[in-house]
Amino acid sequence: MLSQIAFYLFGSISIICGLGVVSASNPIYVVLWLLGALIAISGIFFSAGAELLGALQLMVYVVAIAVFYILIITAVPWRKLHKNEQHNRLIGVAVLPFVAILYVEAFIVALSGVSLSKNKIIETITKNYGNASTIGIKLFSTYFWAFELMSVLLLISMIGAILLGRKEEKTYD
Amino acid sequence: MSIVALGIIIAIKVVVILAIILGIGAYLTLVERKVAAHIQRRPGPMVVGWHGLLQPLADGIKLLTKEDILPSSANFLLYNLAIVMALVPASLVFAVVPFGPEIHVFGYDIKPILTDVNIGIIMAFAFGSLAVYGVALSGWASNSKYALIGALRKAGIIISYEVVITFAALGPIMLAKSLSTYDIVMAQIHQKVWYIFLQPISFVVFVFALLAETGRVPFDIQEAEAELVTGFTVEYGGMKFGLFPLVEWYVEVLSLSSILTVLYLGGWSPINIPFVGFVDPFFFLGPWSGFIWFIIKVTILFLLVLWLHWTLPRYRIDQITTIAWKVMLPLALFNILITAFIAPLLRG
Amino acid sequence: MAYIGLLSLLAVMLGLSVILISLNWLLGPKKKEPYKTYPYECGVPLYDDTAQTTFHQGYYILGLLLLLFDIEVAYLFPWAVVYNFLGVFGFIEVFLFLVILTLGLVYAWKKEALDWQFDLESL
Amino acid sequence: MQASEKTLNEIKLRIPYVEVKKDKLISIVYVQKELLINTLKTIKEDFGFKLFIDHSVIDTLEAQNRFEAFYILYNVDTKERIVVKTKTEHSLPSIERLWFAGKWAERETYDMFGIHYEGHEHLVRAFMWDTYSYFPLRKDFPLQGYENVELPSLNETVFGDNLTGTMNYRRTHTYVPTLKDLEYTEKNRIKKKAQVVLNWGPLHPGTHGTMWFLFDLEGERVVQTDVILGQLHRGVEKLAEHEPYQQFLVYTDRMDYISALCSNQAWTVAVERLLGIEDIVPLKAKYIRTMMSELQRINSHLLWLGTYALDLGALTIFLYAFKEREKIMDIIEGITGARLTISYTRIGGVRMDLPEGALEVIESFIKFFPKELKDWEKILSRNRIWLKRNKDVGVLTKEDIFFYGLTGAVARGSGVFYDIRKLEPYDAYGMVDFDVPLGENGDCYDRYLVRVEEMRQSVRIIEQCVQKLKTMSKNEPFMAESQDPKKLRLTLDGIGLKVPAGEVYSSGENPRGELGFYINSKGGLKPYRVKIRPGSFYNLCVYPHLMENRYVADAVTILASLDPVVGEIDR
Amino acid sequence: MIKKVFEKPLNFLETILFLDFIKGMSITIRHAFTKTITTHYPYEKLTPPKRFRGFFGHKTVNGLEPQPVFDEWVDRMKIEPRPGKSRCVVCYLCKKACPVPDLFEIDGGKLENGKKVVSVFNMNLMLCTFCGLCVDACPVDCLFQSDIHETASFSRKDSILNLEKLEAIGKSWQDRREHEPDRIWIDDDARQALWRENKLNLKRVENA
Repeated sequence: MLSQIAFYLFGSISIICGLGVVSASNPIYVVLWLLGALIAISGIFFSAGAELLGALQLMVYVVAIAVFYILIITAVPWRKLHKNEQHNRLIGVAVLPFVAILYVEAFIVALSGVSLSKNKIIETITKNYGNASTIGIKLFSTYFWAFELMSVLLLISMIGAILLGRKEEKTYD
Repeated sequence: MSIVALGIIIAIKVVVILAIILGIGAYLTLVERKVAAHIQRRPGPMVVGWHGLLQPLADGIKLLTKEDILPSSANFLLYNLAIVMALVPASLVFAVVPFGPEIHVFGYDIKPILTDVNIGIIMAFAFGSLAVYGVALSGWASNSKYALIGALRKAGIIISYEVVITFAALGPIMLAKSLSTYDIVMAQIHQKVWYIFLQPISFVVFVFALLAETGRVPFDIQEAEAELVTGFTVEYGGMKFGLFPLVEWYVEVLSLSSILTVLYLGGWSPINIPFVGFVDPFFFLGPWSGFIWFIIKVTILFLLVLWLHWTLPRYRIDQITTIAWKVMLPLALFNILITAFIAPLLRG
Repeated sequence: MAYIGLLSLLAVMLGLSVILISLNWLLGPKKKEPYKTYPYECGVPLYDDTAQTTFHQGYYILGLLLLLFDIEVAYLFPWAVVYNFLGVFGFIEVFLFLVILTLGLVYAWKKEALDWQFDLESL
Repeated sequence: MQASEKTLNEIKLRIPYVEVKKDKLISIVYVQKELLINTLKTIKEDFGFKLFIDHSVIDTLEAQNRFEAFYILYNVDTKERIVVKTKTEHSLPSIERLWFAGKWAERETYDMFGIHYEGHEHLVRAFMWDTYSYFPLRKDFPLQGYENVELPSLNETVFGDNLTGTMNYRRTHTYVPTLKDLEYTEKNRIKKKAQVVLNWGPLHPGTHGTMWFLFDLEGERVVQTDVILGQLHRGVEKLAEHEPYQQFLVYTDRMDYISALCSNQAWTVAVERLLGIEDIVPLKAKYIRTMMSELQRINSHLLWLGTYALDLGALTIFLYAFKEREKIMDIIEGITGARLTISYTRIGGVRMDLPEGALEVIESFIKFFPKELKDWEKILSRNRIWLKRNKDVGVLTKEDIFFYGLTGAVARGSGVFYDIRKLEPYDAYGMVDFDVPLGENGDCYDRYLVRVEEMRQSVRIIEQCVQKLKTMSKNEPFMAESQDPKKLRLTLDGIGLKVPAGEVYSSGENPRGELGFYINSKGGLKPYRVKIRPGSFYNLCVYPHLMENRYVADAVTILASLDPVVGEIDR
Repeated sequence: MIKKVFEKPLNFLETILFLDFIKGMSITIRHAFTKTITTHYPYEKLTPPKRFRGFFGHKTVNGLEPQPVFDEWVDRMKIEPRPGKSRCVVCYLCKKACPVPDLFEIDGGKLENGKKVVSVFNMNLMLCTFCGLCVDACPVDCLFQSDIHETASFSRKDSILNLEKLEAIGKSWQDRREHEPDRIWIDDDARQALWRENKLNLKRVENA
């Protein structure tokens, strides 16, 4: 029951924050809303018992947003932004009915008896081994090819980031 | 365990952490001022109370009765939100710090840790890095160039040292085979060795990262007084101004020192002779000696930080990031490889 | 259940910070003077009217690299915990993983992406 | 040393259209305004007078060619100094291509006299704000200025002090800049190229005084820099024209207030040379002056070391340095009665003899001080952070030294042997033994090492002075020959003796570079024109050059290693 | 004559063992356990040296005037010396020696016997630079600078010294300090406490 309450709480927070992301006019607010949404999502992970995922979500995404933040401060042409502040705030209001519908649906689902706590497998695993070990063993035995591919992917993205981020490379186009 | 008892236990733990943050955090200002003063051959605060013992109180009252100024062209919401975002995550780190061994009171087994979870150490790092938002936001919201530069510098430090600190911490985690802070200490007690003896490289890297994340000398560039006046706090006044150093210099140093104690210094365990055992001069206190040891270790670390702070000059921002990526990170990676060789040798 | 403590601490700290901020407002004097709220820039007129402008930082690439390394760490945490179960196989696996990523680091180093990025010709 | 007869004759042979003049005090080359640049170029390149010392004009108030401009140059190899003079109505060709330091000197002259410089890239006022419309150093500008702004005193409004007579507080003042004026000045100085223009100063802890820097920032890197001076401008040169020689001594205290004694000494020596009484100043006075000004040099370098370390984050060194500085202050206070604005020297001697116990105290100080210095060096000199912050930051080559007219420890840090105490010994410097420390790379680190070594050499000098003074009896005179010591002081105050007509350029080696006084006397009680050559002013002129493409964090390192004092820059 | 300055670069061992940090830290910790060397200013005060150039005062006529200069000047200016009152002979030399205009306001009043006494002697210390040139100029050792150094006041009026104040300062000086020898400091013990490591080894002097 408690985890169910937590799920709905975090879920609605993340929805509200998500709405904030799309409706906010100031990029700084966008980032803050996004931060709220991601924290709420990690809250969902925690309430579902996926602690490692939750904590990593917190760590990785929070840092990611720090990067976004710096990007915004360093790259957004604030002067132009201040000139056309005619941002349509009504979008946020217009979205509200959809949210209401969504909630109604969610309640119907909840009442019909489908809930997360029924999923006993997750609970047993976490109780016996701990979240991290479970994931670790799975990752490094069953999915090790994916894991190695992941490293290549990371390498590629690293090279990509360096090539894109460096101004010097832009000179010959 | 009944709900009421659980509630009381949690309440007590929360109050203790609150006391650490506010009471000890405030009194550390006095400790810092005294240490700095004596290093510089001054007596430090001497007027309010015996040897200035009431000075933090007087400071607090002074800060609270200052005028609340919002700089023109600052963003009211973000300006105030920044303080909340600096204070809250930094204090949440204490939730995963085990202050001592399991104790037995009134028929209950109580672990002196607020949330004992499997992934405590990751949570500590996550909350620690969340604190950057307070600083970064304060710089942008107060709409002053000095504040902005200071905030961006802090962001730069966090960007560089966040990865270093996690890589450094991987060593002890590999040895302890657990992400839970409580279990890491227990592993050290079982293996009869503090990980500082097995992980000297990662310890040094961690200490540097600690100094960097908390903005202590030689990494105090975000408020480098000579260039940026006080950096991101330049537009803040009164208690708002007081909270930033409290968070950065005291709460964060304390929390990261606690984490460091947990990872490398065996948490609450007494003096260690590697692979032989522990020597406890406070054995007569029973399980309570653990708390004493924890406090002693954190105090020593804090004094070490102060000692460094009042001796060294400071780096430049580009040198800080370069050191992080070109020295610290390769060292930490190297350390992981070495640990991978020695970890199977340990029985735990 | 374990997180109730964390949540209560969160709530307490939120309340505390709000109280501390508003106490200042309640207790302090309120005196209006013309230049009191002027942003601090050494006591002279501002050249730019706002500080919220584009501001080039040299460590943007480092931020991206950090993101990638953080993801890498996210994989290494589970590995560190189960390292002893996996034996030599796990070691080789992660060794490869680390080597590939170290290659990335070396590449970044060679491309001078680890230094601060400043390109004055682009002004 | 003034340029010899031989050099002057060679110049005359080489450039036939000049006129040369030499007397005991000064060697002058007169040239037409149109041929000035060529002459200066020849003198610089062919005769080796590479180091720019000073330039300004004298307002002669004559109907034709009202302004007489002079350029003082120095040849480091042959140790000769030469003055080039020309006359003009209102404009001069700019020498900024020959010496960058000339650019600043020209800005100052434009500011103070309204001389227009043809070919000057950025001719803006040096000290006054850009909308100011007078030229204060012209002789027709009144000493008290034009009173046109009323400033009500807080004291009057709050406490109701209404004083009468000469005690009355004047409410009217000369024109003061408004915010609008300042904003105009600021925008006029620097055309924004990059993202943000940061006001660094005037009220900033890192600028060592009220200097106003404008940094055009691209991120944290400085693209261009400009300095707005004049926050502490008091018109000392104007005051000098209205004060008897002895009384002007008081104002030299307030120029470089950190090394007041050295400035006192430089001024006293300059006037003594003009009077021709340098030789009759008693030996005791000379030794006392030398000893005291070396103490002051240590004092000044300690302040520099402390603030330098403070700027780079090592706060403790600041207090350690101040601990020793306090001891010097105690000594100086005991001997002269003041700690900061000392006014101890007098023309012809010193104000008072040393009191009892002074030599013992100084001896005890210099015995202990080197140990303490060694301790600080252990903290700093080989610290990796200190090295990282200082090495290869703010590099100055030998050519830069000449081009920018740098002197003092900045010149010596780049390996230029330029120390007035050796080149042109005054007081007892010719009689004591000491070394001149020279650096090699000319970066901030070398300047740091040079200054630290200078402190050691000062200790050596003081030691020798103390030994010498110990052999002198209490009854030996400390003022130039006169029955009643007070009388000579008074006569020099202007009641009796008058100073002969003539001109002299005399300089002293201040801790912040060469402090020179060009005195032009037309006879009588007061000088006609005094041009002060402040070491800090010319040392600062290299700052924008050094700050190109450096980080904001280097701003403090470079500035502190140049070690300017605003009192001396602005005068 | 010339001394090249240089420092050895850090060697490998020093780099990895952080010997440079440790050296510095050993010095700071040593300082931390030595005694402090400060004066607790408003609670403890040092005695300024006798030559200290503080607030001005007028010495009073007490039979210790510099002779024969004093008598000469008294005769020349036709002054009536009054015991216990200022020695001033209204010669205006201090005003002449002063680099600041309008700092002094001096006037002599005529007595019934045709002799003069100083009646007005105001010093506007807001303009004063405490350079001591006026003290040098005083021919009869009347104007002097005392050891009063706490000169701040809340009102402009308080920074103007008139004749009464000057005489009061002079009298108190003559009671307290006049007899002291011309010595660098008077309070040797307090100074030694501040200098601590330095041994001053000054000769003891008994106050006369």
